[in-house]
Amino acid sequence: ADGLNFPNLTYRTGPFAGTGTPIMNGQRDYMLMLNERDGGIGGVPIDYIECETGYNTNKGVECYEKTKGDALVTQPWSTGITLQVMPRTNVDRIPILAPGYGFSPMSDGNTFAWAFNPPVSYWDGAYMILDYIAGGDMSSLKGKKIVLLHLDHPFGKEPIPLLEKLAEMHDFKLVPIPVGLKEMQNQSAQWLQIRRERPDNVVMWGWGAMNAGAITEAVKTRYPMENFIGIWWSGSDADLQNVGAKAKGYKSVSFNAPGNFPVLDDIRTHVVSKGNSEIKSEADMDTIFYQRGIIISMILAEAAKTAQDHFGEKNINAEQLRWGLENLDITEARLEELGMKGMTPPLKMACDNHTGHSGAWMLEWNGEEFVQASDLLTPNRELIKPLELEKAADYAKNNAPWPGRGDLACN
Amino acid sequence: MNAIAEQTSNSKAPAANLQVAEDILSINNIEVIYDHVVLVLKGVSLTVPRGGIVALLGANGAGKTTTLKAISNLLQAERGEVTKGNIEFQGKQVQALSPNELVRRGCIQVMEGRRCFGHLSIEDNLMTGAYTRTDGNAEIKRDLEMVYDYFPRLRERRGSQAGYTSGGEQQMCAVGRALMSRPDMILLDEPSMGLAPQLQEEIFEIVKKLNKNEGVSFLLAEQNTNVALKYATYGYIMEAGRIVLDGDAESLRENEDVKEFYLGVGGEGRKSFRDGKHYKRRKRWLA
Amino acid sequence: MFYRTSGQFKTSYESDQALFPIKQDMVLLVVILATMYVIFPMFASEFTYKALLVPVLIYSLASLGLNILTGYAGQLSLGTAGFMGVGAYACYKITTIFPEMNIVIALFLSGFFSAAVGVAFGLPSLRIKGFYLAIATLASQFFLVWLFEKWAWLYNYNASGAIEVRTMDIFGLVVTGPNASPMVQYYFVLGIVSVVTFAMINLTRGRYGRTWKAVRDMDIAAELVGINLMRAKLSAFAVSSYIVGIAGALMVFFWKGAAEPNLFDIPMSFQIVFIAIIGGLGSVMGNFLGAILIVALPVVLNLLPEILGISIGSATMEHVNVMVVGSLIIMFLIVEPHGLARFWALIREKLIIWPFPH
Amino acid sequence: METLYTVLIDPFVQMVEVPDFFLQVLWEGLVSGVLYSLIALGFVLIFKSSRIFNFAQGIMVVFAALSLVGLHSFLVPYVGNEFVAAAIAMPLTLGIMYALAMGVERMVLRPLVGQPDIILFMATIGITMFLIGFGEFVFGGENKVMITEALGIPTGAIEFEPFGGFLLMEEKDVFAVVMAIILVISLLVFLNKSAMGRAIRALGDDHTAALSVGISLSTIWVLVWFIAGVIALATGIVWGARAGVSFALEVIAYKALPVLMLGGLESVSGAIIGGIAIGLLEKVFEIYWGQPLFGGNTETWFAFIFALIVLLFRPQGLFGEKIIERV
Amino acid sequence: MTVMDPTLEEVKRKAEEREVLLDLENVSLSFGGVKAITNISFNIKKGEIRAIIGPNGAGKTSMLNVINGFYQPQEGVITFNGEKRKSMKPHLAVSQGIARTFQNVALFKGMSTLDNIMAGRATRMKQNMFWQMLYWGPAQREEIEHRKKVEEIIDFLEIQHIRRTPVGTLPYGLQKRVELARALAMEPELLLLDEPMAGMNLEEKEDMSRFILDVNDQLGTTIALIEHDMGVVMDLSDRVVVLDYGRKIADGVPDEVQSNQEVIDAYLGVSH
Ligand SMILES: Nc1ncnc2c1ncn2[C@@H]1O[C@H](COP(=O)(O)OP(=O)(O)OP(=O)(O)O)[C@@H](O)[C@H]1O
Ligand SMILES: Nc1ncnc2c1ncn2[C@@H]1O[C@H](COP(=O)(O)OP(=O)(O)OP(=O)(O)O)[C@@H](O)[C@H]1O
Ligand SMILES: [Mg+2]
Ligand SMILES: [Mg+2]
Repeated sequence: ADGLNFPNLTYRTGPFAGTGTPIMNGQRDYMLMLNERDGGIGGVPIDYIECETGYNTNKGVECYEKTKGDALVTQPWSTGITLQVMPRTNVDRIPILAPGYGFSPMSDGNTFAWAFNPPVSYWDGAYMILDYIAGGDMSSLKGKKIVLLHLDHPFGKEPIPLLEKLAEMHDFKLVPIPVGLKEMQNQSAQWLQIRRERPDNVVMWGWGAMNAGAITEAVKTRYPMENFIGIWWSGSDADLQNVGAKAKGYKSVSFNAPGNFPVLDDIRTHVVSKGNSEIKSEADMDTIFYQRGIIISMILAEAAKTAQDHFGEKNINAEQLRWGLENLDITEARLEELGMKGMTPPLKMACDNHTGHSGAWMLEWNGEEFVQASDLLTPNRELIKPLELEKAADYAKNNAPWPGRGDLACN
Repeated sequence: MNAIAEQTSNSKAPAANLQVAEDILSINNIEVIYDHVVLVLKGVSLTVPRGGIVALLGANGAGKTTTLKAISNLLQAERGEVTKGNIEFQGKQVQALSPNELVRRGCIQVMEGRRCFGHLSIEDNLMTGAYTRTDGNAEIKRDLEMVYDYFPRLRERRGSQAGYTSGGEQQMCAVGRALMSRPDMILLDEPSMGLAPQLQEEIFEIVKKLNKNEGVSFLLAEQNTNVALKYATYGYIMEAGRIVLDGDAESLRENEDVKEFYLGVGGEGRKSFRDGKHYKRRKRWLA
Repeated sequence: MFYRTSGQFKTSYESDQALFPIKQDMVLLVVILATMYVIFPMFASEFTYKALLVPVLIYSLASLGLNILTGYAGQLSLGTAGFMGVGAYACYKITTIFPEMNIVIALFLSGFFSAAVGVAFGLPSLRIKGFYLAIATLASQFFLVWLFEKWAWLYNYNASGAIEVRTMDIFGLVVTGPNASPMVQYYFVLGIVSVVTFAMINLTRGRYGRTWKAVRDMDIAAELVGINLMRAKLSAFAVSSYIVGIAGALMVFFWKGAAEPNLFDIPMSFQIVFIAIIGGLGSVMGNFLGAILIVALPVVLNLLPEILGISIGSATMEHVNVMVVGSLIIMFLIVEPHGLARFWALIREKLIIWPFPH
Repeated sequence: METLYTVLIDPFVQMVEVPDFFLQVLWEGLVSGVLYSLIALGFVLIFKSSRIFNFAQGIMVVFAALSLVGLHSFLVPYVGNEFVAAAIAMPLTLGIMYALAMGVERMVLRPLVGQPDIILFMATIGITMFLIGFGEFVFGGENKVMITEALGIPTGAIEFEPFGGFLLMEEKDVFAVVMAIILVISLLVFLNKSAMGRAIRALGDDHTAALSVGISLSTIWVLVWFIAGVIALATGIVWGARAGVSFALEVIAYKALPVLMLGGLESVSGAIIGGIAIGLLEKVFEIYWGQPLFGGNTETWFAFIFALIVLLFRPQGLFGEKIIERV
Repeated sequence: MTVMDPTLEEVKRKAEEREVLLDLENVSLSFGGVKAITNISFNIKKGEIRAIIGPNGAGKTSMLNVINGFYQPQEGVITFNGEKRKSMKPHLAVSQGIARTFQNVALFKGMSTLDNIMAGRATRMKQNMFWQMLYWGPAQREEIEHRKKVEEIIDFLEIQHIRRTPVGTLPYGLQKRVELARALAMEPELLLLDEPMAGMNLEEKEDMSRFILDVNDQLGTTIALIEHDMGVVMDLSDRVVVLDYGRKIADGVPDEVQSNQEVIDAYLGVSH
């Protein structure tokens, strides 16, 4: 193709469609807006291609194979698909962009040269949530009991290593409670256990229908909502609609803050009002997940721009985009230019930092919508990084011979 | 016996006597194919006069069951279909009807091999026969009693699950079930199979009684030629999917071949089964 | 005319029992094998290998395994994917514990593990029948997936909770891992599938096949003609799970390269049941036809709008796709409930009598 | 030693020491069980009448609930009143379920009369796929909120304070339990006391023989699938009220399977008793044994394994029809 | 016990001439409330054709089921070939030399005639799975050796033309014949036939009678036969036992049984 080929492995169908659709809409609309408003990136139009996976790993791999032809990037949108395509991207030389998901050690760019998960990883998220609970002083967690209510799935188990380490360091009790994929709708056993354990806080690593189920049960069990905090995927407006006002006080950590940003107006004029968006009504633009989709597309577009500027070439290739991602630097000023000031924190990546770890805010459900409830939280990198390096090394060992950075120069 | 004989002599061979209204059932030249490839019936025609008992005789695999199923429209479930010819019941074409509609119109089949509802009790089995009836519970109860009178053994076992009853009991149940629908015409497929000798006769006595008292017509496929021809008014003999011989019961009984091959009475009377020989006999008709 | 069988007389039981007593069938087989071994590799692209050829072969193999159990021995199983998982995890553990072991040996060894698990879960079949058994096999399905999830030793305590295939080679030729060439993997899979298929054709037409079919058609009668039901059923479970296990290992090692426990969940079991049934229960060839249909159809349907130059939203496309596949399945069942294999047999019969019907 | 204690003694100590909690566990188990039973009921009805193992029951639940919610939200702007809209949407949804029953009978069942069980089973999976695609196409994949209030279902909670603790019962759960009991009783009466009921049971034994005595397959199948549709709607409402309406609900169909195994595939009373038994046991096991011993989430398999063990002793489930073995 | 005719002496004398193959002593069997067999004793001698007759539901089929171990009688002793039998799995009866056919044809419907008969030899085939997979060497030799035996039976029963037909689509009469073939393939010492001629016309019954007699004569197989056609029973059998309501009401040579008043009342009806 003649444009910048950005395929996206979407899931607008299947049991997780509720979570996927608004994000995909945001991603798509931003890309379309760039095409309409600026004629693409640096004058080169964007070929934004969706391939539907239904969150099914098989279909995902098929989509990867199908779209990888002249793709500059692959966005697998599921931990399962990410895992499967990761080794191949080394061979196919296509960067993976897995914003806010994938696995935390991906941050180590020297091992995972082709994988990126900006702007924060799950371990960052776990740290920030605890940090928030502790009010900035981790030692105050001593003696507390914290439940991790998580999907019984690699995604849900992702924060456990870090949380265990923190529990040991700060002497609080961690109780992981798994929720099976088939139990998402009926979590009474889990919440009975929570009632029995009487934890000080519940941290949720939920996905799709699990979130709504958990929040409903929490309301029913009369668990104090203000002590209930979810990861960013557990903070979709749609999940809370079911209980509405009763969930007031529920929190979710998020790398995008809600609001009415100038970029939204551009999208409204260039895409939505022309009837090119797939959203049902304009109100959908006010949701956290839609806006998160915009952020994600923005990161990709900025990386492409970085590469174009650096290589002085408009029609970049996948390898150049990889460079762009690795050297991405979205400053406060740049955000302002983009009309996204305050929508997401500034982000800077590096060779040994494929995540950026830019931090996040705590959002709170006020009964009708999410509002920002904290200043920017940031993860403690000194603590997390060694763990990342350790697990990255494990991965490389298990998948020997793992190419690592190989012939790719840093910078 | 005499009454039937008289009736027979009055109505001549149906082929000669083309009064359609007289025939409750007439089949014209039907062809049946199973599985899109197996041609089983190769042009079969027969008629059953109103109030008649017609026997359909023939060796195993001749196509008797297939003929009956073609009439009652039960072929579809076995991937068979009528590809040629037509079937008229009460003067109306019925190929397109669903089996239950046919029952409603008064034609019911007793299938070969018993086919009772194994998990239902004997009584419930009988009651399913009355499914299409609309003439009230009292009537149905009365008929139930009638069936029990015909088959006292069934009364004894009325509460047992049919699946656990003996072969003969199931056979009685299947016949009784058909009677419960108060039909105008019954297609009986090997009703006497597996019944004790005295019951075999009894079944035919019941047929005769129903025929006489209620005017029910019968088409029966039967192996027990002796008995069948004793009670039937008219008979057809089938071989390999064709009708090879027909005539009224009397004349069939006198036919040399029928005598030899179906009745077992050669020139010198009944011969012992011990004397059967190993040679392929040739029939005098062409199949 | 050209498919005439008359004139091909058999003078000995040996020739009557030969694999392909009819000459035309033999020719057909040669054509198929030539296509698979020579023609496809000449034209296939990487996408064709990865999305069509290799998956079709692997699914065929899994379906063949299921067919032994369901089509031949009459025991409906909805837990195939779980047993594939056992095979895959076993192979993973074997290759990590004995890194030097040849992958072929590891593959065939891992089959024994799934066979053992299969037999264990097959034990209830001695008492439980029909749909009860089918649901009971789901128990194995749920339990196994739960186990893959919980038992960290199985996936070497990987942070990702998934098993990942490292690069392995046979005599210097890289066969697994991201660097393996799809064509090499294709040949490898094709080789194994051919061998197993050959063995199964023989097994199913001999004593074991007859015993299984007898149990399927009427187990009481089978018992009364002297067949030991326990041995018949358990041997079917063992052979079936063995093949299914190999298919699972092949799937992970030669196709996907990594697997999380969920891969082996119910949807895949159902997909394999579909293949077996659409292909034809009680037939070996049917599995391949079924796999071609069930695996390739959605892929092709997905490509269709692109080829036709229509632009539909990916989600709408997927909805339509699912609807079409669902309807096609029903349609196939209606047109030929005995599956594509039977369909082929009918065509053959028509060809034999062609051009003079009846 | 310590394990032995956790297995054999500790659970019971806990049950006695915290009785209010134990009661809550039992209540939650009962409610889950009833919810499972509702899905199982749909299965049973169809199986009884046709030996079809209707895998589509799960998606029918989703489809019914989506239709109701979808129609409702479509109607609200026109009639302007939540309650009136619900009152119109309800019969319309029933109409849709009837149309679905007709469609299934016409397009799927009728052409497949007399085919082996497994073929029909597969066909229902085909139906499932079709309905998933169709449902998402029409209603979209997003989560929706069940119109609990507009339907007049109570949403409050009843609180007790037994043994100085507290026991909480949601009114909508109580509603679900009562509704399930009413459904089961009416079904039992219908099946055992009416000629239609007898015909339904006959059909299950032998399609062809049933045809031969004049039972109309089409009529009965449409009726049965319609009733199953009604049950699906009822199920969809109560499940939807708990967890919202989305396609993820479809997986709850799996939870009905062990109930069927335990209760017996053809038994209406088995469905309800089996459901409650499984609901209770599974919950108690998970809370008192599963979580301390296996790290939880045993509910995914406990019911299956339990039912499997029962089947070893009674191969047709507790109340199922005995498999007739005679030669 | 009930029959105290003078002919009993004669029967006993005849009985002594032949060895007893199967002996039942005071066997009783009931299902819940239904008493299918009540306290029955009789025996079958080597080489004879023994008929079992009686009205429907008398317990004839149940009797065969007891003999080949499908039902376990609650009471009574069964001795086969001089060995007392305790509880037994049905498939073992075959290896002891008892084969049977069924009242409701119990063939393997999806299999061809040839395969059905070959299945009857399943217990005699020994080659392991490995050779079977190769279908070569010992496995092939074994297969062919058994095929020869089976072909003999096929020739014997004149069913060559349906060798490859799936039995499910065969007409009833042929199915019965295939069933007999399958039973013969087991090379039994005692062959139990449950209404082998039901649903056959005269010609076919004659053929079938011939086959039964030939099996009896040529192979020396002992036969127990249930049949409702009195002609067949009287002509073929050496001795007849009559059951009614699970009890034995007569036992003796055909002529003797035929004229027994109790038998006439319970079973034959007046017309015979
Ligand atoms: N479902 C079927 N598929 C293919 N062929 C069939 C099928 N049913 C019957 N046939 C064939 O049709 C022919 C006629 O069978 P049919 O059952 O009508 O015979 P019949 O005269 O009733 O024999 P019988 O006296 O044994 O009952 C037989 O050759 C049989 O093999
Ligand atoms: N498994 C069983 N469970 C319950 N009752 C049974 C069972 N088997 C047989 N019976 C009953 O025992 C009695 C004898 O049955 P059996 O089949 O032996 O009769 P039969 O003499 O063979 O009759 P027929 O000549 O009609 O075949 C019957 O009343 C039958 O209902
Ligand atoms: Mg017939
Ligand atoms: Mg009997």
